[in-house]
Amino acid sequence: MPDLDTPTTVQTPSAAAVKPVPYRGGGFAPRPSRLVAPIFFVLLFSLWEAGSRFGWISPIVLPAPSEAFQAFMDLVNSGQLVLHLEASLMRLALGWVGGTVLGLAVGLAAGLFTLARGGIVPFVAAFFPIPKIALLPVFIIWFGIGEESKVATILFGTFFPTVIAVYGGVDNVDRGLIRMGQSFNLGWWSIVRKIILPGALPALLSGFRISASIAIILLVAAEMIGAEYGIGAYILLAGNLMAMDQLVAGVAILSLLGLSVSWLIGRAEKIFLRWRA
Amino acid sequence: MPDLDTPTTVQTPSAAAVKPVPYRGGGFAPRPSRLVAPIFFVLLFSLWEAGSRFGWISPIVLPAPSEAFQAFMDLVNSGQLVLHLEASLMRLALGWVGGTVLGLAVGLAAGLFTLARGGIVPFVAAFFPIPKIALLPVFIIWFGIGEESKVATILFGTFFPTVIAVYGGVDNVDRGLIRMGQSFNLGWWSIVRKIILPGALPALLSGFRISASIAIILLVAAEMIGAEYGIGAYILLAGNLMAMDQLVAGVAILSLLGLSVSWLIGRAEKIFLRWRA
Amino acid sequence: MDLKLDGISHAYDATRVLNNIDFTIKAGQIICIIGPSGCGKSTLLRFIGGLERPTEGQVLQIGDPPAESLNPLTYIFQDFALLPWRTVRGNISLVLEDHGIRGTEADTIINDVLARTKLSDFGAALPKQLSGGMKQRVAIARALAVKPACLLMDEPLSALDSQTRELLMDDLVDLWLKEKYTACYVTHNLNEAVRLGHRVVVLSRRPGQVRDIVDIDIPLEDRLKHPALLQEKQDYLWNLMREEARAADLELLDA
Amino acid sequence: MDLKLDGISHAYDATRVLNNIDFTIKAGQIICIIGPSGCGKSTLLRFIGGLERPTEGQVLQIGDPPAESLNPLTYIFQDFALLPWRTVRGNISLVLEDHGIRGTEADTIINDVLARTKLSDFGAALPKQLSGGMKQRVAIARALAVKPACLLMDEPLSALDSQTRELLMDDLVDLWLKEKYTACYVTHNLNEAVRLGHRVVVLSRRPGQVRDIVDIDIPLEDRLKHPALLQEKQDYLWNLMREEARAADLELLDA
Amino acid sequence: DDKITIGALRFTSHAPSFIAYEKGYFKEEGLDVELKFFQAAQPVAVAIASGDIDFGVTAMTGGFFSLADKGAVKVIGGMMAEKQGFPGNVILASNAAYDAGLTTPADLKGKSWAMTQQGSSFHYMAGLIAEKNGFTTADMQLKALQKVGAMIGALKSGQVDAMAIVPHIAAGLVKGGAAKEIGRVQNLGDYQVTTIFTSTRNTEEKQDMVKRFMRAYSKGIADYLAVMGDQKKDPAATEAMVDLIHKYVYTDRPREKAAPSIKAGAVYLSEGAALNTKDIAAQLAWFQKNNLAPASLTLEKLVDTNFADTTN
Ligand SMILES: Nc1ncnc2c1ncn2[C@@H]1O[C@H](COP(=O)(O)OP(=O)(O)OP(=O)(O)O)[C@@H](O)[C@H]1O
Ligand SMILES: Nc1ncnc2c1ncn2[C@@H]1O[C@H](COP(=O)(O)OP(=O)(O)OP(=O)(O)O)[C@@H](O)[C@H]1O
Ligand SMILES: [Mg+2]
Ligand SMILES: [Mg+2]
Repeated sequence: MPDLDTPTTVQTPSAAAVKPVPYRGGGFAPRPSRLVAPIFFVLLFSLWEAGSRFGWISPIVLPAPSEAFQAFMDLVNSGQLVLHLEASLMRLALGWVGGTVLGLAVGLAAGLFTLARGGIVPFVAAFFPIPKIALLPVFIIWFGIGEESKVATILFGTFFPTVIAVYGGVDNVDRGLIRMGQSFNLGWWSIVRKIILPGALPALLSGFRISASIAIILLVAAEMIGAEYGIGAYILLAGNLMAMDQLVAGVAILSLLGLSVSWLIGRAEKIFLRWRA
Repeated sequence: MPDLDTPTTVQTPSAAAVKPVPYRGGGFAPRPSRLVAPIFFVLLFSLWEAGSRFGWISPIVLPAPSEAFQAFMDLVNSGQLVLHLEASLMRLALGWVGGTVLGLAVGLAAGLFTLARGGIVPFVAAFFPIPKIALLPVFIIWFGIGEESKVATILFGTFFPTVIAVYGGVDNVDRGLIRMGQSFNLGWWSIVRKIILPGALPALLSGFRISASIAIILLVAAEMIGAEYGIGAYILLAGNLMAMDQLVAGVAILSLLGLSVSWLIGRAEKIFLRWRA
Repeated sequence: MDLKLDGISHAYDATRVLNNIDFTIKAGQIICIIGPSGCGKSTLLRFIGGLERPTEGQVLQIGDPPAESLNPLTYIFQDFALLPWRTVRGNISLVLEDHGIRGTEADTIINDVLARTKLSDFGAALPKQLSGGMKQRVAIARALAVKPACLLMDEPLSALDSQTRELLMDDLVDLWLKEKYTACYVTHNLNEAVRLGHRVVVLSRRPGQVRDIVDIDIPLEDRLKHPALLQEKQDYLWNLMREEARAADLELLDA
Repeated sequence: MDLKLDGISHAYDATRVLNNIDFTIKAGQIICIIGPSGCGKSTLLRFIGGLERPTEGQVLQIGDPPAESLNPLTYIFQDFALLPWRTVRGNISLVLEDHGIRGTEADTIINDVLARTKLSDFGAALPKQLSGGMKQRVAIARALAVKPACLLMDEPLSALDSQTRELLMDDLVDLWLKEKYTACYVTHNLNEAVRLGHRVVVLSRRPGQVRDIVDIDIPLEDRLKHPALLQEKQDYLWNLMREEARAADLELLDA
Repeated sequence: DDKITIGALRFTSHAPSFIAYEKGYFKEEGLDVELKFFQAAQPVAVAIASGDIDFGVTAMTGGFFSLADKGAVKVIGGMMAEKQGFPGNVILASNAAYDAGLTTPADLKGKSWAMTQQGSSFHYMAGLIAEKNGFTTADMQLKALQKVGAMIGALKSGQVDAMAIVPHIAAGLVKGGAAKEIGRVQNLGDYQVTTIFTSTRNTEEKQDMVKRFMRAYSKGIADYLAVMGDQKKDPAATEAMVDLIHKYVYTDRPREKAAPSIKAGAVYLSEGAALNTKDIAAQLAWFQKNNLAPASLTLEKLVDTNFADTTN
């Protein structure tokens, strides 16, 4: 450091080297580009198609995308797609709504009462990680081979993550806001309704995102049990018949279903969480 | 409000009503109690056992916990447990480590480079929600029926959530710290190594927690493919034979496995994230 | 209504936080509580408002609050504590709804407090659209809506930048000149204390004890006209606290 | 080494943030930049340190930085920017490692800067164990370790409570008296500006323009002895800014 | 020696593999055999397609046809067949359905039928029943339940009306009163239930090896038929063979508990691994008609008749 007693400069600007300060910022900010993704997917599919056409990829290993698309169009044209979708969406809706309503109630209890939390949290921790396919035989016995067991599989799958999301969300509501409510003598139920629930809404919505994906993932497992129609049943049949084109088409339908649900929840977030900074 | 011109009180304390200020705080802070959980579980199991003993719960619907425990002890005494665990743990370890290493590399790329992010993020979004059981036939064809396909199932299952956790973690590293690094002329690789990776560690560890649960959940699916030994295979066989006691024992083993892994990661968090406030 | 703190002591588990605090908040007065970081100021304010209970001693209400007061002891928080999902009007109506005040009755009150805090144009804005100073003004409006007998303010200005703080301090003084509200004002900013307080209670570091109670006799409206006198009071307070502040700063937290 | 800001203007997308800023930072001087919230002070400081590039104009280095300076333009940030996973020593060694300084050489430097910032006893502490004031002292020690030719400080005290701020201001003055460092100090606290600045650059609200440049001729060490003079300067600055601050405060953000 | 891998299931019907292995018939032909065990039949065909194993025995399923169509596998001989007088698949009705009048296979029209998966042999058996009795599977409610265990559970609890199952399991169910026998698959006509198959590459590039395999395997079949086909003829030999089979089947049960099941499960196996090509053609046609097999698959593509006799 310059060792001066008074704050003046030693060098006259004219005599000294003048150069801009070196730039050292930028980077470390990758952005989801609108261009890269389409190009990437087009490239991927072209390579895949070419690979199949030229025989680099054996049809046993992977069907050409065009074949999978053909299988999909067959499904559309035969009118089967509607039947499959109808069956699956009904199961998804019933199971997800059921699991969500129960999960909300139980999660809220765990978020508000010490006693409930003590029972619920370890229970959920123990049951959440159990693979639902392992329980299929149990579900068959409990709920039979009709719609009930399929809905139950999805309900079970969505219940636990919803409970976790709800009590996590309640825990994360700013205690300052709750204290504010108390300081204005708001009633208990007012605090829950006007402060805790809206405050937990962001966590709830992202919980819904997760539970919806889980529900879709469980569709295949659920439709293992005596389902005639359903996207999961269609995929299972394709797997049985080693019909890779149909398998890929079915998986693509599930994937699209997942993306649509995720988009819907994104819209809901935009609308209901407008207030977020 | 008292309409006074000078700050003095109108009332003499002796004449006025004296009472403590009303209490209106407390509540809204449920705690995981050390007492409730054990009591709850003991109660649950006793009721269940009693229900089975007295015939309220049919053994077809649910075995008594004691029977499930007996099945577990049979497994231990026959020495089969070790074989099953050995097989499953090997698959879990290989699949999880493979998926994690790949996921780290790909996720880091997505977290650092715009081009990589553009390709990886939509790819992951499209593939993550695909149920792995739907892909089992594909895996068998790609990787055969040996250990490879089982490991691949788990690897696939852990890869995608790891990617998401890693690039999410990198995104959430305080940009202020990165800017600080740049302002001190730290090299690109130094910033990645000394700022971004440690900063993303909390997110990585909670990603590991998720990917480990997924790996355990996928064990059953993975061992659907011609596995002789393995907890998943044991459960599948029990389901096949409708041996509910063995089924419950197997599911309990998975649950314990999940809890152990979660505990391990909790320890790792305690050790590696000591620095967190 | 006066408030009397009667031998208040408190400990969280093994940590003694407050030690035998005694003082009175007289109606129409602003009492400032100052003290170094972590000495228990916020805790004390929570006791005064009945949000928490001290292990020893009690806070007494002497006299009844005015009948029209909906919420005699009303807080204004450092972080504003506005519901981000409600508009400015919605945030104020929140504290009226539970008293059954809705519709035009509520509108009248809301319009009145918005006018008094110069917020009339911002009724429909969401908190995220407001600067920090505006948010705190909304919190003040909300507090006024329930006609408090005593305002309890926990560092209401310390989340604001110093220019906004200056502006809001003027507003608080103006408001007091008009309404003569009672207040207990916690801060560690000595300048705020000498600008706003009729009486300043100085706490020691943890466990907080009353070190001194300083009366400032200059009328609020005249304080800016006597910068030297104020500076003198401020320096007196700073000398009382300097070493404590330094020591508090050097303490290792949960080492 | 002096720094010259040469006709700097900047816009983020459609928002003009800075408008034709010109001034010089002379070696050995502390320049304070003040202005209302959002007027572009932080942006300007990023340009000076080369972390971002303005759309127009440039920042020039006049003369070479001293040879021993490892990082001529060194920041001290409002939020301290310490790596929470490194100890105090580790945080300082971080900025030396990339210059190949390790082992005893590094230890010597670290011990020296810790001593100068009165932190010698805290080398092994983690940031989470330190109070805000201590953390900022660590950030200052880290900055000193690379022997900067100019310190760039972005509201270094505004995250601290006012008592700690007072203490740290004293420390910064003491340090300047010993080392005569060059600094560009951004703040919106006018009191800090008149206590620390040899020269105060006043910016208007967004888009930031230079409204005035005020020299304060009282030597730093004597400033507390002339409270009236300081108050006068501060009042002058406050009068320059009052209306702007009020207007900035009233602005609705991304309505 | 040629190293080969055989995919096997731990079923009594796979006994010839174990016999030929244990008695050294493969060794005699210069084949160094490794047995690889599977939990289900379907993956055996896939494993041949993926090159994991060389030979397998399974039922004709939709997946198998699909792999054959892609040129991955070829049928080279016959194995288990339904033949009058031998134990074979039994058609069971649930007690409730039986009481309600489901007493013969002809009554199955409009009833529900449990099977593992669509395109499985259980599915085909439903097709056989339907065709024989003048209706189609569309007139039945087919319930794919993935696992035999689930099928049994569903039948026991009356959630499905009927199913078909291997004889020794059927015997247990009927004896325990859990279900009623209403017919046998063998009474519906010829049915080549399982076949021996290998990869197309083996049939083209290693014909000699395949031939040697078939010779050894046929010996195993012959031994099995000789002893288990008429178990009363030579009880000592029967017990010895049960011992041999028990090394591989029902290993988790003690011998005395396993023996009855092994004996009861002695189904008919085609002598000399002869293949009923006519029935194979019929099966293929049925699968194709029901969209369970690719239309482009022909019998030539499916079967290589160079390695075993064909009947019919
Ligand atoms: N709920 C609590 N449980 C345990 N300890 C607490 C709790 N609340 C506060 N403390 C501790 O009590 C002491 C006093 O806290 P308090 O917040 O009242 O101090 P303060 O004077 O308001 O400090 P500051 O100036 O930082 O706002 C601190 O040491 C704090 O860590
Ligand atoms: N990276 C960015 N992209 C877009 N706009 C930005 C960016 N950084 C800052 N701005 C905008 O530029 C303006 C100036 O920001 P800046 O942070 O420089 O102001 P400031 O004077 O430091 O404010 P404060 O006093 O609040 O710290 C603000 O309106 C801000 O919203
Ligand atoms: Mg406080
Ligand atoms: Mg700034």
